[in-house]
Amino acid sequence: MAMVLSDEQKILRDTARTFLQTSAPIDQLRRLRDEASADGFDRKTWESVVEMGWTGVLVPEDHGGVGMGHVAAGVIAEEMGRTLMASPYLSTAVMGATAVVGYGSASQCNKWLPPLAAGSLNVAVAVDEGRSHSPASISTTAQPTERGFRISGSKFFVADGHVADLILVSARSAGGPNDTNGISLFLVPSAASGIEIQRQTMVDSRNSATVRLEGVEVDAETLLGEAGAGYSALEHVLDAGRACLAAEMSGSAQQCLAQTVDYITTRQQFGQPIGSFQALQHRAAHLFAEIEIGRSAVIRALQALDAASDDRSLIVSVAKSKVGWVAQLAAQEAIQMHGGIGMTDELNIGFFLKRVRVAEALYGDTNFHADKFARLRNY
Amino acid sequence: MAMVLSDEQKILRDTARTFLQTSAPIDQLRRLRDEASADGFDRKTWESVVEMGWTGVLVPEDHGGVGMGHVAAGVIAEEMGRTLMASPYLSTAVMGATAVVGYGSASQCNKWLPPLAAGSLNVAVAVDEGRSHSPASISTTAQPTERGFRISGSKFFVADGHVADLILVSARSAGGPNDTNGISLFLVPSAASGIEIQRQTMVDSRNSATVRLEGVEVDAETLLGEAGAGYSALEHVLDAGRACLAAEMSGSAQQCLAQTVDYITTRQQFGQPIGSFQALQHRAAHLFAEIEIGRSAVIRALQALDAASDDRSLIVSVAKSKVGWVAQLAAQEAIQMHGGIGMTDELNIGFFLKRVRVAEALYGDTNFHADKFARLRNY
Amino acid sequence: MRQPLREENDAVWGGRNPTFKSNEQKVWLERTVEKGWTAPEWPVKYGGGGLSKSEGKILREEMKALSARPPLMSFGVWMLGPALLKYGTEAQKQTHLPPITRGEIRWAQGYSEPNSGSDLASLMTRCELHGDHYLINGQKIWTSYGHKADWIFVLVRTDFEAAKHDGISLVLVDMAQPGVTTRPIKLLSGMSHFCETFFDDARCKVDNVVGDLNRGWTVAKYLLTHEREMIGGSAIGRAAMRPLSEIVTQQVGLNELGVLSDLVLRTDVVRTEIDSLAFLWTTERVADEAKAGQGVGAMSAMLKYSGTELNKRRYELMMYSAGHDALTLGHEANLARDWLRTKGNSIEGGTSEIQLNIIAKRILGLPSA
Amino acid sequence: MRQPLREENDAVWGGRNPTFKSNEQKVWLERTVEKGWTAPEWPVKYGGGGLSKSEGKILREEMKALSARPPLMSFGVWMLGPALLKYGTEAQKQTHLPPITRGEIRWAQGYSEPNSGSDLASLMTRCELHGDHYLINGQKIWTSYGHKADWIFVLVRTDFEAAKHDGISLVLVDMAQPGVTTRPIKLLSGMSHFCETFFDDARCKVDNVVGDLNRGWTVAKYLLTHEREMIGGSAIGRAAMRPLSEIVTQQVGLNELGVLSDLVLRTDVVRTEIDSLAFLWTTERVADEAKAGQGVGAMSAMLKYSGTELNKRRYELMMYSAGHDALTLGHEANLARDWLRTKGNSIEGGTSEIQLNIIAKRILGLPSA
Repeated sequence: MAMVLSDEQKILRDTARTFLQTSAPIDQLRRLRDEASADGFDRKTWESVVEMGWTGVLVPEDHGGVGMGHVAAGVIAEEMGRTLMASPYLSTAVMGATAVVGYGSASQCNKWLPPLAAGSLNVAVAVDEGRSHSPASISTTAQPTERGFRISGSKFFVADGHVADLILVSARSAGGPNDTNGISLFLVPSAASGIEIQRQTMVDSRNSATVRLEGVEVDAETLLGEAGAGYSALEHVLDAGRACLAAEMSGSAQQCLAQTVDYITTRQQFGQPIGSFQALQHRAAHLFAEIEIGRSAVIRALQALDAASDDRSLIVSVAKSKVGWVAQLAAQEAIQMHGGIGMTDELNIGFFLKRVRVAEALYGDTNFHADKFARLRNY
Repeated sequence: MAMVLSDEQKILRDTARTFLQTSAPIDQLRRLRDEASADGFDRKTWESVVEMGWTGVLVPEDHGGVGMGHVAAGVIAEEMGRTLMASPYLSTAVMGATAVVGYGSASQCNKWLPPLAAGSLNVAVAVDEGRSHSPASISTTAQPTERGFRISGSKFFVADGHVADLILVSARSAGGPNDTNGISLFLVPSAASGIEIQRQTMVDSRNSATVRLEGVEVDAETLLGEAGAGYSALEHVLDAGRACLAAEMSGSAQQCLAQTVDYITTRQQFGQPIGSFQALQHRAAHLFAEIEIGRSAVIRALQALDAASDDRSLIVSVAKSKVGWVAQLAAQEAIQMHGGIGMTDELNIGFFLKRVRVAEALYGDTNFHADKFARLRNY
Repeated sequence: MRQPLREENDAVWGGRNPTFKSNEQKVWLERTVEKGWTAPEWPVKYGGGGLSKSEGKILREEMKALSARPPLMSFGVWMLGPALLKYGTEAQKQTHLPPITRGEIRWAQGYSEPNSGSDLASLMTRCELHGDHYLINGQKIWTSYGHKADWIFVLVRTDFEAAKHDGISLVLVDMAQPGVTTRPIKLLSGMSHFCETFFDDARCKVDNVVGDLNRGWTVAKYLLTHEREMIGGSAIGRAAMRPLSEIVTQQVGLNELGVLSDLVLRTDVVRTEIDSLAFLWTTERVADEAKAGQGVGAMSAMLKYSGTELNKRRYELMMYSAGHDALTLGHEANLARDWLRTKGNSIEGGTSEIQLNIIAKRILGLPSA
Repeated sequence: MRQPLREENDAVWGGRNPTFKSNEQKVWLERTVEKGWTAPEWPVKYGGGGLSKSEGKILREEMKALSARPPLMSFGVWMLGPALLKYGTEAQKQTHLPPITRGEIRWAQGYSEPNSGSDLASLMTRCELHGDHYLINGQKIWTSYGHKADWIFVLVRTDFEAAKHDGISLVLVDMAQPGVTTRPIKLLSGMSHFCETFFDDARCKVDNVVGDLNRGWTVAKYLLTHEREMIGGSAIGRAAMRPLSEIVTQQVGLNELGVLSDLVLRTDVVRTEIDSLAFLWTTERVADEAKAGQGVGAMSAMLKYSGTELNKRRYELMMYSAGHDALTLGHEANLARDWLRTKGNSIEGGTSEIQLNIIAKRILGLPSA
């Protein structure tokens, strides 16, 4: 597949860029932070996003979506990364949709996809239980009951968990602590009895939540896919999230470089623009090269998701690891090249540094994916 | 201990520098290479080295040496690194002397140290048997016999083995393939029956040899220290070698930087010296900082050897790992900053790149020592 | 007081309105002031301890061995004092040094301006004679703890016709006057100890010029060397802290073979530990060489550069090892806040780029463009 | 011919005195020449295959799928041809292109001079009219395979009064004349395919100037883009080679947990593999964008920079994994020789520094000093 955007995708990109820079510039995130917004995102902007169909980007048309695929979903994420728009897009439109579309029964699809595409259903993915990402290391249990399952356990770092209507929960119905077998996935309404959701504001001013499930009784209909065989579905959902996070970070990295180039072109020291100093030029040029290399990994990963490629996991790990590293370099270089002003909260770059750090950690940091890559290649 | 040279050590350094730059400049190594010298070093220069007492630098005065210690031994090695003088100094005066002085019986000291200090006895250390350094992974065996031991096995990458009169051989008298227990050390005359020594010219134009021992019968007097308990002595000998290799590489790195600074100060492009371009300035300055940091590790390691510090191994691993890395950076940056001429054999920098590569690999490369450091710190 | 400082907030800074978190802090300061040990190597007549460099080193080592806290944090001791001792008049020394050693006057540094960051000498704050005193007008930025300081040493322009470096003077200004106002700057860590400081017809007596008028650049550079050494000194403190591997191992754990479970992180940790140890030894070596009268003057630039870059690496790895926990706002260890703060290390006190310029030009002798 | 090339020595370069290592090589060349596939996208009338860009890409992919060797290595095809097609006269195209496609004339590149390396436009080789022809005097350096070439395209100065970039022309010179001599330069790998080339009243007909007289700099830059693409292309070849981890795993082995025994090396290998894959995809993306008429022209500088730096890393890690073996001269795999050779990758064809300059100025638009 050619690694260029289709005409349709290019239109989407241009629309998204214009919309986000106008309606959700980075000052929106600053305002949400300073006002300690209860939602953590702007409902009005989100309504416009829904109207444009972005929540249905991965939902087939016969379920009310636009079914444009992962490359398109990544295009949106990349543009969101440029202005750091806060929203439940990743959890809902990318991961939630991938889960239901890919593994939902006909009745689950009918039940969940139309409201998801219509923006009336927010989804959150509850997977991690420890200090760092490790999707097979779970001790949340799902015990069979007469009408379905009883789920108990605690999930941390659940992005957008506090605004979710539906929570995708991974739980162990069999096997030991690190077994990939024995993991089941459930679509649990957040209003279910026994669920306690505690919001946590993150360093990037976005939200995540601790989700505690104490003997939550769910019926059999909540089970996504087959009992005990949910791990590969979970990996698929995570890979969709990882690829779009990489796309988002790629957008952030590009924005950091662009702002830095602007700044060093105008900032004068020693009687000339500091961007004329060769040391800064070479570092900016190196960063450009790294960003371009990262961009290729992102588009390849999104294409691998669309093509359901056998190499999907390996390619996604390349993208998440590489771009996670590149985006941090971009934010750090941006701060350093801005000098004194780079240290301040007033400059927007700090928001990028913080968001990139969280996005990099989410669903596996750059080391996690490097290690995963090596294991996939048997070393 | 203050990390500065004593007056005596400073005089030694100045003497060594003058002598080596006059009598053993890097062109000597080039000549030895181009003439495919049988010895691989210049006998005449070596005689002067002996006269100056350098072979006795670690040998106590009552055995004919000057007993100046490891810091002094390192000062000599560092200066040798500046001109890449080829000689059996490291094997004989540093490692051979450390072995006999530290672990030899009275009769072994009386027998071997005076000729060693007098330059009439060359020693080589035969330890490695595989692709990379791993002193406990040996399968050379030492079986007890009536009059002593019978040694069989093959040793590779034995520096200066082809000109050695006496070979320090590590052999297993008990234990499994990776046990540190059960290793014994022997001082085996290279003329002993059953020894086959095959010279190998290395990429740095220095020498190493393959030493094969087939049922070599040695008497009990050849055993250094206690049977089966030689590993810690071996590590001590290796650490002395590693610290002096780090000193040598530090000298090479400093020389690479100095030559590069000279070159970029004079070479004109775009109407100005290329050393005025900030990108090169910053890289040269960064290299300077790294070299200085490496120098501190070297002197600390040499002092730890003199002080028989408990932390010796850890400190030596810091020095070997750090300087191994820094010296490679120095050689690579030197080539790159020299541009076209940097690619040629005509420029001396190529000799540094090659020697540093071999010195870095000898007795554990930078990864080996990083790993060893981590294990010493229990992670 | 035999516990390392945990936060800057815990430290004693003195001043006209000093704050002590405990009575022990107050007593500890009083006792050290009596012995002159807040400035051990200054002459006794100016409130110092009168110790030689060697004696001073022994004192520092003993203090360190006891894990004793520094009794007083002071830009007066670290930066202004050395400059006054070298360039000040006898009257200036007698007036300003003793209050510094007693922690009675807290000093701030007025160097950078919004348009004069790395290019410090392009500063434009005006200082003009007006009868028997000077009037100062302009703005300084990155004034550390400017809102808490009593006096400020300020680089000002006193000759507007002269070449860039030749019309600069260093003047001492009392901040307790209506012409001086400060405004804290919020950093990306959310904290703020840096200020903007505004001078609006601020007054300064003519005998408060340090060194010759219009020759302040020399004094300024000397003072900057001490600033770099101070930052280098805190780098030593950091390097001597708990080994990184201990922190990481506790967070991440070991695998079945007894090595860190995150194998990729392990490589970065070991390389950083090796670099940190070798850097720590370098700070010691440079100090020993300085004591022995050897070494290169501009080495403080190398220590500032390498020390701050290393500290950033250390915090990056601590963030990796803490994982999600550290990313939550209000996480008790405040690791994220400290991590964000490190991003300024390589900017404040002269950027890494400026340090590299100094090494390239003053140590390596590379030509100017 | 369905085996990858193992060494440059195995390749077919053509020329007046061609060498073939086997009859298969000769037949393979003849067959591809018949189809015009030595230059698939050139017009049929000049000996090319007349394929469109898309068809050319399909052909390359099919060849790759078959593991087919390139029938002909040729600076004529890669560099001079594109420049002639764009800037040459009809007569020049008819004269020079067909022999290139048939592998009958081997071309060399005469660009750099001893004092004009990165600052190429400062070149001083003189080209002066002498009756109906030019006389060329001067010296070129880094002429790849200059000692084996038949003709050379040379950058010369034809106007000594004009500004630096305005007096340069590109001329085509037959090397089979007494005025042209070459001398190989020994590289630090011990090999030598670079030459010095000397012009001593070498003759060149007036119709062998490519493009307008004194406007050669434009042609030269166009040609350099193709050189960078060629180097980028070989980077693709390398990236598509055997995965680094396979080589390293074979040498170093796995531990009890099934991961590479050298844990520190493992981190470097995995990072290099990740970068290599992402870089490989970047070469594909840039090609796809170019085909789609998108993308940035100067991207070849980015590919040249990143590709060569990556190749150096790859060989460093191969050296680590081979350990002592590779350090022995005459080691059969010749790894050390190839490793040493890579040190030139980031110098030849425009240094990494020059590529970074190009990116900074032409892509990022950063200002000149």
